Amino acid sequence: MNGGQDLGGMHGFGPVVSEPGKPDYDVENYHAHWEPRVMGMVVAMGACGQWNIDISRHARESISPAEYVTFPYYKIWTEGLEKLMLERSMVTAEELTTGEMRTPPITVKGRLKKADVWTALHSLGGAANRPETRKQKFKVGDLVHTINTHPTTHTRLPRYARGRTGEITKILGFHVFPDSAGNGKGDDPQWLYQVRFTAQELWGEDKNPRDTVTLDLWEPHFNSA
Amino acid sequence: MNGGQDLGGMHGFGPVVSEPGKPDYDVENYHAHWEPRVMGMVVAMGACGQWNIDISRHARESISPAEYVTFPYYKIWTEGLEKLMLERSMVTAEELTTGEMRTPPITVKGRLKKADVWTALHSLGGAANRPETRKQKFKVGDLVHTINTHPTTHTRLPRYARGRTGEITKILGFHVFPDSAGNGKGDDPQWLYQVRFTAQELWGEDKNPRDTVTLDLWEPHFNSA
Amino acid sequence: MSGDHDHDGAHDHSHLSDMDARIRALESLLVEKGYIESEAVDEIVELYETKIGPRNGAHVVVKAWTEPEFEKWLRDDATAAIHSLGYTSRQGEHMVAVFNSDDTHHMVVCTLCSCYPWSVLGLPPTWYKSPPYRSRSVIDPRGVLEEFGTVVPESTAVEVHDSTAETRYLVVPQRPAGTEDWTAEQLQKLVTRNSMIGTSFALSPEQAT
Amino acid sequence: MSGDHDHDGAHDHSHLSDMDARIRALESLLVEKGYIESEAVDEIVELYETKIGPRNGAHVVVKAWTEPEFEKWLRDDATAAIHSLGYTSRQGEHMVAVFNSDDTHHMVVCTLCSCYPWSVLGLPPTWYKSPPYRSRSVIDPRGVLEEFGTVVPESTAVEVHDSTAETRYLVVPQRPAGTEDWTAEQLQKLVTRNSMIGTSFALSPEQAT
Repeated sequence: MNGGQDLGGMHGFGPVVSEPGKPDYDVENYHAHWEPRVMGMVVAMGACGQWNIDISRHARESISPAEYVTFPYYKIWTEGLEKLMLERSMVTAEELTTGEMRTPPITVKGRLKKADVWTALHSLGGAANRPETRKQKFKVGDLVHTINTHPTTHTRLPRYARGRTGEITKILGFHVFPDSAGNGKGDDPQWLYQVRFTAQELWGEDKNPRDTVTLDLWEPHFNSA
Repeated sequence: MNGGQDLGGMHGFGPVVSEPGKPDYDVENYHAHWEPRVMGMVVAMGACGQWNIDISRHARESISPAEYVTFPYYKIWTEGLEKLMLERSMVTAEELTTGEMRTPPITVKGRLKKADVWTALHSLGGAANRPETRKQKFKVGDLVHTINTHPTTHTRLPRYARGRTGEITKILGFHVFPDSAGNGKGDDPQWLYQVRFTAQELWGEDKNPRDTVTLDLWEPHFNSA
Repeated sequence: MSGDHDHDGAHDHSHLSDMDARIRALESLLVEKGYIESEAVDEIVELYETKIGPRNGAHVVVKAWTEPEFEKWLRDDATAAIHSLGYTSRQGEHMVAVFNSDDTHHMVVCTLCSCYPWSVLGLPPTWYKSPPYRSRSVIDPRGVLEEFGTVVPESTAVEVHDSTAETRYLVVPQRPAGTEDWTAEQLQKLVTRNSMIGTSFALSPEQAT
Repeated sequence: MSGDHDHDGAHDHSHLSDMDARIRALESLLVEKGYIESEAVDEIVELYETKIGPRNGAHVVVKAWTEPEFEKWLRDDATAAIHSLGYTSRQGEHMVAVFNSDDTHHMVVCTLCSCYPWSVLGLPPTWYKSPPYRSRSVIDPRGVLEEFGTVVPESTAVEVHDSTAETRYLVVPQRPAGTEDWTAEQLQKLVTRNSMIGTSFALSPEQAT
């Protein structure tokens, strides 16, 4: 979707760095007490097995663009988590407001225990590659032209790279396709490639002719150029 | 610039109409007492002759996207007006904060008086056409391909219509070029055309094949397709 | 989440009262500096409340419905035809009239700001300037139209005009059936502002009564 | 305008205290429902504060700097090379290592969300997830780099990697001159988090002392 999350190429948000040149800018990852709790809860809730990573990304990007570009990032995560739980009747809106349980929990696949955290985090269970059921259509060096599509649903092809010509620079594997999995339509694995675009192709002739941007894109995102 | 103002094609802002089907939805133009004052002041300040309409548009679109998509529209106008006056030393930041004059006014071209309002509004002084100093390059029916450019400065070619093929459907005249005038670089008049794009060209194959969007674009915005 | 929305609502209210004070201070400063006269601002506001509004556009539309020569003029040179009626005020210097038919339904937007034909429609409604309308009208015009209760058949093309230049678009809606013997005055009541933006049809005789 | 900004600042503060209460309520609800254990959340937070952070990545980088065979493995199969060191935690399942040189400077972004190689760098810094970085890094990478004090010559290509899939990018910065006889432990102090995102170079010996 062309939501508030699709930020690549926008102007006007101001500087990245408020303290220019500081060697390792912004060492802290959190800026309020509630932020690490959100991070930990979102990770822990994964063990319930009620959604995949693409569905959780889509939940976050579905908030209004006005909220997306003004909320602290872990507040976006909070909104996404609550939306996912509400959709699945894991909680009710009233429970979220009061913080008190009024309805029984739904049955979930599991609950993460403290002793299992290290193992769970290191399990590689989140790997996105799948058994290869067909050959890749493209090889390194092929020129491809991305499709111009504007779905209201989840996609990992950002607006700035649609309808552009690039070169395949790596074959990355046979991976879950987020444009399907993020919309609740199953893994539908596809061949995944690194595709390199020149800055001039993406942004115009005034860019440095040496500069490039790579994106990792799946076969349905492009055709032979 | 690819700022908060470049809204065409974004998703996620929600419904337009909160009372579906109401015959003439939203009859009122104002929603607070201060809004008509801003409208009137912005119109009246035009008589001072310190900027053109394109410069004032650029001042408005230069606020942060986070502000642009959350502020009431006349607040965007207020921010733009204050920015223009500050840039020209017509007011100081301190004066804006206190509302009290601390520095003398600058010399301006004129001040609009009540008795002259009707005439000034009807003067056609804002006409954007200019004496034709050359022939137009394109004719109705020509296919043209818009440039893919992403200036940080003012442009009237929105992101969604860049790098797309359309058809010239009207010749509109020899008009001030906002991509110059809005950046303080003079009128630089150019031939202006209505260009029609199919919805499928702009947005993809799933759109109604009959639907179209027209934009009014100047010769520097496109080349022969 | 609802608690949070309440909070944002409260924030909006404080914004508005802040804005009242801020704009009062701004006006008094600009008057003191001699850049503006408050009476002129009053007059501008007054004119757009009483004289420059969608009745101008309805006059143009009904004249086109009832006088074939004017209709032709409006198609060929909308600027001259509209100016001939005295509607020469700002944001109407360069006009294009687009005529709805069974083949094509026109609607108007300004995705980049709020360009709107002030001379014939007055000031734009808030929704016209809002992110939902500006973002969606070009990519999902039929979805927007449905929210206005305006269902355009799949077989009728929707043509959206994005007002990117100083050209201002006036939509001439289709004349409703059953109005053959109506007077100009009666017909004008059918021509709503939204029908001249293209988000609605002209009212039917039943809707108008 | 400054008055208005103050107001927005105050709004941010109330947001934060609202959020503290909201998140406490959320956690107690999820615990009561049996979906999570607070002790597990504590443990996750603790691990990302103490065990899973940029020292992992620095270990990988220095090993590549000092062991040609490991460098080759990292170029050919970064996933296997990094997993061999035990860095198999989430958001590191599929790794690509990109090597800075005089010809090409690499930097990493996720324009669509906040994809980041947690297994080797820990959690992303706030700026990495912010609209300024996500919007500008792909269209104006050299401007962003200059804000970090990182000037890449015009003759060196800047290659930006937008992390649109589950592939996670680790930048291997150039080994600073004058470190030929340094130990691995000494070298690791030169490898900052930002140098592995590509927004900075590795520290020079002078900067590290």
